[in-house]
Amino acid sequence: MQAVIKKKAKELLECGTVDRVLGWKAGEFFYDLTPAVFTTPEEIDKDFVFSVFSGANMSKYLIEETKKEGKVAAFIKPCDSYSLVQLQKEHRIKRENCYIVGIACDGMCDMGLVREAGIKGATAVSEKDDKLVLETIYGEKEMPKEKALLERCVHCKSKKVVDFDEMIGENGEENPDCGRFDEVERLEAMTPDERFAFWRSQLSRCIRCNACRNVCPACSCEKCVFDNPDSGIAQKAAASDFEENNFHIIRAYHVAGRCTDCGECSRVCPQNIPLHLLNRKFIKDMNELYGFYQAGADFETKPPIMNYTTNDAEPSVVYQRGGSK
Amino acid sequence: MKTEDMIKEITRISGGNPAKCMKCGKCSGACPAYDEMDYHPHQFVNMVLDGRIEELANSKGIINCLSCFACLERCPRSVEPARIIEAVRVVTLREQGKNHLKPDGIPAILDDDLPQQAITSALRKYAK
Amino acid sequence: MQVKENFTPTIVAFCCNWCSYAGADLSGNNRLEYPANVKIIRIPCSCRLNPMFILRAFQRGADGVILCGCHPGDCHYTTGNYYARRRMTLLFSMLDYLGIEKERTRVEWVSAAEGAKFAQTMNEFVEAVTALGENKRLEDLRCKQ
Amino acid sequence: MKFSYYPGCTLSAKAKDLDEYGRKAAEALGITLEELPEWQCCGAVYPNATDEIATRLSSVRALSNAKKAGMPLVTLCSACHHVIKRVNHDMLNNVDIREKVNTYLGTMEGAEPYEGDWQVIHYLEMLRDCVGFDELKAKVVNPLKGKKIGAYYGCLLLRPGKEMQMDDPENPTILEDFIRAIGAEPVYYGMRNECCGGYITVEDKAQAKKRVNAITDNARNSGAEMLITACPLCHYNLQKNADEPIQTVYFTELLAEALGVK
Amino acid sequence: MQRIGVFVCWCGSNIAATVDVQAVADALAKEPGVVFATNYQYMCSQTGQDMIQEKIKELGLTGVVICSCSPRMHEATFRRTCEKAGLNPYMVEIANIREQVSWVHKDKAVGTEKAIILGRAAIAKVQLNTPLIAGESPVTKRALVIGGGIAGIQTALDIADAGFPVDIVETKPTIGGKMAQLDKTFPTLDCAACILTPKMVDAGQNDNIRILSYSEVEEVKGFVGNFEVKIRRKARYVKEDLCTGCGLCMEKCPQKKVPNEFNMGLDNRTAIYIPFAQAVPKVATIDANYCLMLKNGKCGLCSRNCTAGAIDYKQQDEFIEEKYGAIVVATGFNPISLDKFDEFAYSKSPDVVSSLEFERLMNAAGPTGGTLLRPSDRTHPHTIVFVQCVGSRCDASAEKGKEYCSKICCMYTAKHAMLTREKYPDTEVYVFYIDVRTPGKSFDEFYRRAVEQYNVHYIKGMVGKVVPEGGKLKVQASDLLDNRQIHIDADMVVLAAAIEPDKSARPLATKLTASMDTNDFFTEAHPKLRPVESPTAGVFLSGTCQGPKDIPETVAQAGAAASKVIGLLVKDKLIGNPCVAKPNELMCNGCSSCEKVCPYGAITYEDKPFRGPNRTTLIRRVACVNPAVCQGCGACTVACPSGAMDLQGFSNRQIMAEVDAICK
Repeated sequence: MQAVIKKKAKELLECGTVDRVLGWKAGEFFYDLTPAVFTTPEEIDKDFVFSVFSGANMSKYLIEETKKEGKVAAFIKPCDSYSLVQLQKEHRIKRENCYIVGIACDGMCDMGLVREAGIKGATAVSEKDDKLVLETIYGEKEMPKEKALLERCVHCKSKKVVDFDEMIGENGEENPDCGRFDEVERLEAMTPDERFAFWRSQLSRCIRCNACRNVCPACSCEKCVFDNPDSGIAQKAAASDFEENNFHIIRAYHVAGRCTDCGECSRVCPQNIPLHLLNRKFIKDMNELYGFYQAGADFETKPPIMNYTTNDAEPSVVYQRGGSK
Repeated sequence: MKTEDMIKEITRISGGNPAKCMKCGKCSGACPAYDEMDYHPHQFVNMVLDGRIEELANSKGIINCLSCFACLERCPRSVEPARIIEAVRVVTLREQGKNHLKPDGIPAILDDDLPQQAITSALRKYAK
Repeated sequence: MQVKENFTPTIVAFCCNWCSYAGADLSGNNRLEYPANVKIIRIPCSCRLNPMFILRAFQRGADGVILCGCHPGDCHYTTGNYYARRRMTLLFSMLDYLGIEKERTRVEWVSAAEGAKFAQTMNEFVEAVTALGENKRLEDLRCKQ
Repeated sequence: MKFSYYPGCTLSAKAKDLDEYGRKAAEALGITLEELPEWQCCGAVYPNATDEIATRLSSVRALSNAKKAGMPLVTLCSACHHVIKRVNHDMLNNVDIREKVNTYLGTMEGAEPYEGDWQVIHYLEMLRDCVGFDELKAKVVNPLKGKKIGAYYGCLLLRPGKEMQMDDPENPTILEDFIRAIGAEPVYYGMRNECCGGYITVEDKAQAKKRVNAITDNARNSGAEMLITACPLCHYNLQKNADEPIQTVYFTELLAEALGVK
Repeated sequence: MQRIGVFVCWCGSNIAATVDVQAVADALAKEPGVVFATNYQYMCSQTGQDMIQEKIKELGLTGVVICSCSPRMHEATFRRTCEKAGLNPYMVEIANIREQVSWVHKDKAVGTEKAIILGRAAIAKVQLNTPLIAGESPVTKRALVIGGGIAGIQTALDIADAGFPVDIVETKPTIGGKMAQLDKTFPTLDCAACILTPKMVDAGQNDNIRILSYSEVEEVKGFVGNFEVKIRRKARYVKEDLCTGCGLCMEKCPQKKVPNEFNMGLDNRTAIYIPFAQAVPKVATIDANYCLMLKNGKCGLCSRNCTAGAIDYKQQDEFIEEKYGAIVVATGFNPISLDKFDEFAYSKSPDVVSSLEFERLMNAAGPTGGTLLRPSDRTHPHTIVFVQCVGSRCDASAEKGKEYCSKICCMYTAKHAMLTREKYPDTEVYVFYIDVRTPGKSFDEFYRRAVEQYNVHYIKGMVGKVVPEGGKLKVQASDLLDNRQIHIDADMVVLAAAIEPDKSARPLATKLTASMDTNDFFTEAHPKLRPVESPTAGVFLSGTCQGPKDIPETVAQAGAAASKVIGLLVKDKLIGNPCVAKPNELMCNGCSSCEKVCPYGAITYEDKPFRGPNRTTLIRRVACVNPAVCQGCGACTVACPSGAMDLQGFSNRQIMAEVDAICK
């Protein structure tokens, strides 16, 4: 895969289709891949990496990249493509300034799970059939890829790239039965006390590093509401702990209807807080109350939270719905 | 059964709502069995609302209604008198003790040996 | 959960200017009593209610928050309460999901003619929140145990 | 094209013509009608009362079996179609009935729950929607030229229109289109969708007679030479109870004749 | 920090009896920013107001809090008071300590405590108030009337009489609407044409009125006082300015088999046509669906015979753009389609007609020259059955017909029955009714005359089936008062079909961002107090587009709408409500979330240059709110994820401050 993608990237630069290529390059470690912009075939040869750790959602970077002169190419996985469309819906990405190469994806991996599987000292990764092959300082080690998949890939909602100029590999299908709401349902079935205990234990670990906000394609505001002095909530000087307490609730609310469930927030959280479960709760509620909606699946449909019907459920429906134990 | 309960019962079984009637009489204008019925479709609706179910139960109307659904189809108010007539008929047959089973009672008498035909046929006795 | 003796909850009631605020005025005109711990904030329309206001109220010590607006279909701005209805439904569901007692939040449609309903709603709501006791959860959702 | 087929009791006994010609014609049209194994009587009268469960069971079994076979269910007898179609509608739309029926069938027969999610169509709908009347016309070898035929719909096929969803209950065209397709001339008459009194024919002959006479007079005065129907009850009633009966045949008989397989 | 003055009102004993006003004033005096606090018996009295003004001037107050009755009562009063003293009126906040405190709490200690808290909240809000200045916008002194029926004509005439130019856009080739098709009008029985056509001529000749017939509204932009409307002038293939309306082309046109819509399809017209003799403008129109020349290029007879040289087969649709200060919707009604009511054999027998068709059959200018003849065989009918409420008053779940009463059918049916009996005393007339609804001046008397003087048979009951047989219509119906089913061999059946809003109304409402009810009638700004205004500022309603109406009601509403329009157009500028949404462009993402929830279309987007890093300029899409259109509901402020959109007068910070003050 990496070879094909690199070839395509070089080709696009060489024949002048694009001026820049948005891809991944290795950070401090081989698994620590970060988005990067390449301008020459040489750079691509040298630094461009695509592996099972290329989980980063590229769409958000297109906001800034497409503001610039010239055209940029981006390699977009199925889950990234929903964000790509959603951001176009919100007029954030100039589609004419980018060239989208869709790439088929059968899941990205989590280095934490590799370590949990007992593989230490890894220095490089490759794929063989459905196994991960890791070169380690202790020799070559193998593990089944499915054991190392990111949570969001285990419950992959769609393998379909919804917007692209060309595809590498065969485009896949949506997978409505991916079971991504199972965990939400499990929480809903708990008592309020149990749920409170769960969330308190999770959220109290938050160190407010803003990694979730920085990576989230929906959190791409020019200025975040928490940094907006006129919002009434960004009064750091007043020693308010309002922000501290409610940051994640408000963040989830603000992305409701726009969150494509790409799972980046949980992937990047250094404290491993399952933030996606907040977003999925909103998605699940909206699906159940207002009909199925997938942000970024098309260019037309209004997000349910910006829409209404005259016979919507009353807020009191919350009293009757699940989780009332 | 008290009259009020009777009204509720008829309404429930019919699946219709006699209170929606605007007394236009289109049902009785459409009815092909009008002359044979002593009480006519619009009267069924009105009398059920008034609780005069006893009179209806003893009327020829419940037998002479052809269940052709002309009144149901043409009713502008979705009262659908055919359903109400049928409900009176069903309740009458059940009340008269011609059968001892009610569908709600089925789970109570289920046992392993009872053939399902027995239940089906027993239940069917009151239907027609 | 600790319940203080003679606990009187702090209740914030957001009322839309056109129906519910007038409904509250009417309950005053008719001298219909409701507990004094209900404090009304006037907003132009139920759709002006930002979920952040509710969270803020809770975090600053409110024990219950209620939103009153025009009945669906009667909004002065035609559609405001329809948006408010979806927003509040989703927010309340989320708070419930986080384990916050859902009886602390409520939406009620009160028209300008429903002074009695306003007073009755407030009486019921205060009673329900009093039964729950002090709101602690939203105040300290993130506090280390 | 393959369909599950539900003939019903009357077609196995008193209305063999309706069934036999129906099968022959289907064959000539390249349609396979697979009779449902072990079908039971539909109950003949749709249980209007919403709390009757037992009388809905056999229809549900038929629908459920057709679903298992993976083919839409085709009926031919108007009465059977009326019952099965409406029970299907109940199973889809009435939660109470659906749950009770499924509980019963589940406990007694270990059957899979059925949700009203299978299609049941009348033979005529099969002709119109699956074969197409133009296609049918092309396959006619023996057009019934010059025959002035009145379509008799009766009540069961069309009403209640919201549930039967076959045609406009007050201005149906399906039988007229059929008559045109087999080369004959349809005759409109107003009483074509009025009741023949079939349900009362045993108890009150006089009432049935009155109904039938009104229909046959109107048809004859409007220029019909013969009537066609899909209902064994109407067929019987129109033939036996009219003072001056007008020739009445099953539509399948004319279909078979036109296709040259009679 | 503001300099705030607090004024606590006793309202006589209304407040003072259960609130310790002195204690309230004392407590609030200690709040930050408060430089003065007092109490007085009646703040709204002249003395009270004078005191406030004095203190503003004396202490240089920048904010005022009045603890008194509901702001719904006296907010406007106190704002004016402060404005006169030189303080911006939006620097005033009211703490409602009467309706919300003294009248609902009996315990003085409790009431006093709550009054102090409400006062604190108001002070906290005033701290964050900013002076607001209402925006002004100019008014284009021209009105647009959409629809040229009696409603549109009357509105246009009234506006024109006041000296303002008006355009009437009518989709048909002539104005006149439904009223032009009517024979006589109830309850006076004067001839519709006799009273309508003079008005049509007036409209045609009025210097202030421009009639854009055969035209449609294509696009509406702008807002109250400043609408920009694009109008499509459909190609009529005849030059309007040249055509003299002589009608020679109609004589020569070989295509004579076009169903004549003016006569409800009961007869035919030619492909080039003038709908009726009194049409305004009296100009021919070519029906492109039938014209042989336009269809296959072979004919050209009209062109050859037209001495004025008005025919232009190459004409194309044209667009004109015009600015208007106000728009009046007068799109009118149509009878519903009777497709779903074939138990009356409407589609099977030509002798079963709708009331509007019957109207044409009675009309001297109609297809039968005013002699009542059956459409099937042109014979004189001897028995006529009228059926009322066909498709009106239906239950929604019946899925056919309308839920409302169409209002006019009872009266026009009585008229039809009466006229029939008057002209043809040998004709038996039956009217089947559910209720006879005749509220209106001289209406019930009119109906009674039909019964008593003209012996019309009114039967309480409904027709259930109509069977055509042997040239007759066998009507089966119920007679509820007699408790019998009756059978009538009729020659004609007339169906009083429900009326519904014209189909063009729904898309028009979208273009105007005007709201509609579920029946597609336009909604009024207030059902009782603002019945001729739409909730969308600058859009007014005239006639049946707002609900079923008869002619006098329509004309009355037309006049009312005109007076509202005149009231708007006489102003040189409009002063808006300054409490409107305002985006912070530096924070706006341009994501369109706010636009999606705006009920008024007040939000648009502009690409604006912003200073970027390293002296670059970035173009960003940002939201712009038109303050003249925004009504200040605040829906957008919550939809905005970054908080860039805020509502003046009810800003995020102000409401948060109130929350904090209350929860402290």
